[in-house]
Amino acid sequence: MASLAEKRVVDAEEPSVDPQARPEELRLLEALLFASTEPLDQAALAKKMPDGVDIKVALAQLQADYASRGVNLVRVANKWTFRTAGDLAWLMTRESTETRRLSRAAIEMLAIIAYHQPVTRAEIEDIRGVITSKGTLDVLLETGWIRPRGRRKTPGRPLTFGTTEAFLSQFSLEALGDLPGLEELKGTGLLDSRLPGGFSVPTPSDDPTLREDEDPLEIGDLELALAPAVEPETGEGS
Amino acid sequence: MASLAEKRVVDAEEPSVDPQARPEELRLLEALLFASTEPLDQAALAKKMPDGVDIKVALAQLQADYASRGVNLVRVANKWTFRTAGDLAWLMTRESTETRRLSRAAIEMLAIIAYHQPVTRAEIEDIRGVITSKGTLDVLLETGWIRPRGRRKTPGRPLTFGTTEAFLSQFSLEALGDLPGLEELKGTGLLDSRLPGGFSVPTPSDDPTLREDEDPLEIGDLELALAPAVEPETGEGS
Amino acid sequence: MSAEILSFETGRPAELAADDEPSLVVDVEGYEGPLDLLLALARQQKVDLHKISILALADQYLVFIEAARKIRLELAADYLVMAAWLAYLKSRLLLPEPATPDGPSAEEMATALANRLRRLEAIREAANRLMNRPQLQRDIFPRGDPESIAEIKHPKFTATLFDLLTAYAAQRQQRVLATVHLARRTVWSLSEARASLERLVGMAEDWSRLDEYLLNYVVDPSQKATVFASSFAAALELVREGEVELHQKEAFAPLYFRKRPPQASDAITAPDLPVE
Repeated sequence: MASLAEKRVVDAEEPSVDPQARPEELRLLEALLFASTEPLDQAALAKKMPDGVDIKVALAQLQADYASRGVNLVRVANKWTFRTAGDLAWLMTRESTETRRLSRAAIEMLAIIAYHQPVTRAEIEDIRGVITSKGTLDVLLETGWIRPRGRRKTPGRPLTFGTTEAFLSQFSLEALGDLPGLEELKGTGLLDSRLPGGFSVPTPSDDPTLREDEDPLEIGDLELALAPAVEPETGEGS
Repeated sequence: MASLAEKRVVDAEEPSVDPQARPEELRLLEALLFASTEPLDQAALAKKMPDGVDIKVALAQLQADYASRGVNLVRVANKWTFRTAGDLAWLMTRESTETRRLSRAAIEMLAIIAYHQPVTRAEIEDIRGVITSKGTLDVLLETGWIRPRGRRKTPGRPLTFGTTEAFLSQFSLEALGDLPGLEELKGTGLLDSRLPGGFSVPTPSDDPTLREDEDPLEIGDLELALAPAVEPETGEGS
Repeated sequence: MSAEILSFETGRPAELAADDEPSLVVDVEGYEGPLDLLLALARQQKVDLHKISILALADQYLVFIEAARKIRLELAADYLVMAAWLAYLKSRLLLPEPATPDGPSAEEMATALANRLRRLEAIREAANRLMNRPQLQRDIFPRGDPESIAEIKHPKFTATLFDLLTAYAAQRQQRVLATVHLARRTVWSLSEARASLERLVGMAEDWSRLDEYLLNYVVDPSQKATVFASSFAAALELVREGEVELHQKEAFAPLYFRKRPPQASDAITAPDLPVE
């Protein structure tokens, strides 16, 4: 292994080399096209070839050589270059996970969806007393912890949101009913015990059965709402 | 990965394809290695392969496939990459790239660091019998081929130097053991400790694990020693 | 061994001293220190470094240094140190070894020097071979136009149940506490007060207490202030218009009022005060 390049030279000198070896110009073309920082045109390649080489024939042969390989010789704007085979484009991705903390707004919204589901965006805003940005909702959808579950039978037919199974597993809840209720929240000190009498915390339920005031989602609703969270592996499919 | 299997089936069904077609994993390896800016290690490649592929066998076959071509599959620093064939150097004169010309002193120093690492500046000077100018060390650090790796546990705690992966890549070395003439040098005992000057390191090693007589670098050491900007061209082969 | 060295040594210094060896005399600058110079001189012995005569080498070096000094070349100190050391080594090599040697023997010193030279030569050879290897971007090239690898980042969100509950409780609570039902402030306007007073004045022929009247009138104690203020202001207005008379015994004492009698102008001086 001392020297790969030396090895190569030695190999070439050995008599064992196939007399039917590929024409040298194919090696030259290969090397030139591989190392070039940009596609090369025929004239530029021809200049580097030994005399008497039919560059067209050589390029055609090289193209055929690589046709079935993972790398193809392609012609772009009349210039030649090696490119990853089209069907392998999916390989040219690198995946990484980055840990992201949810913003406070997103956590608040998530909490309201969890307790008040099925709930529309307008209802969430009403509870929070703040307009929610579209971005916050998108981030929440990206987490996979919430999902649009239907449409409210009111003017405008707004989407209703609920939590998913991923939500339960993220927060280690066996069921949504395990979310603490009013008395428990008071007991842990999270809620002030002197809250006015009318104050209540709903008993949350993520029962997927639509409520009476809900219509089912329509085709396209899911796509719309879940657009950002497409997994690449499933995306490259074919 | 489902798509891969599908592809293969489709390919196999096409009448034009040689029934003795190359295994798909060779196409994948080709594509990955052609596209990458950096040499890739076996683990990184294996991650992208379908299950059940013997990556070693596949790489060996790919290397054989390309051995006689103008582009070879080589292993540097234990990673795989395509490089133009060594015997085509004459063809590859590239006007834009000006080869770095190292001074004689810098070349000697580089060799001493390579063969004697980890080694301190004083030890280098002992071998060369002359004080090295700071400039020479700076030039070498700028190449990105050497790096300070620790501090010798001796009075004054001098920095110890070793070579980098970029060094292996630059000289097409799979590992430090492939340094030319290393065996002979070891045979002469000239790398041995019995020599005046007190070399305690019979075999060079770029293993980043510190030796017993080395302390780790401190915060600031690297900055200090590596302050000069590393030129991308001399680096990893970008 | 020393005999061999001596025999080998003969003739070499003279040869070196000759002026027709320009490379030796002038080119001190070309050497990278005394060891480099010694190695160059050693090569002139045209023998393997294993068989080099250190004695001859010492002579060569000393001759070189002498020659350099004759033409007044500035020599770095380490060249002179080496010269001194070699002169010492030479004398040690020529003299018989003392019976009880302290420190290394002359032979050992010579061997050590030879080894240093061998080591320098070996590393130079290695450097040569290293630099002659096919080098990246000089002889062999990586892909010139690597294809970009698309980075797909999968976000992994973090949030705890505690975060969730805290957020929920905090915002529900905050909403409740923040919802201040701003009850419409019931203010008794001046005109309201005046209208009421005017109606009242018709009834009160005799002195009446304003605050008594107010207390009767006001149901909600929180309205007391506004009713009081507005009525007082309205009463003053009615006094100014001559409709009503006001009387107060002292500061903060109860205020009395009555409808102004027809000939009230003379009564002002001696009003018949109401009985407490």
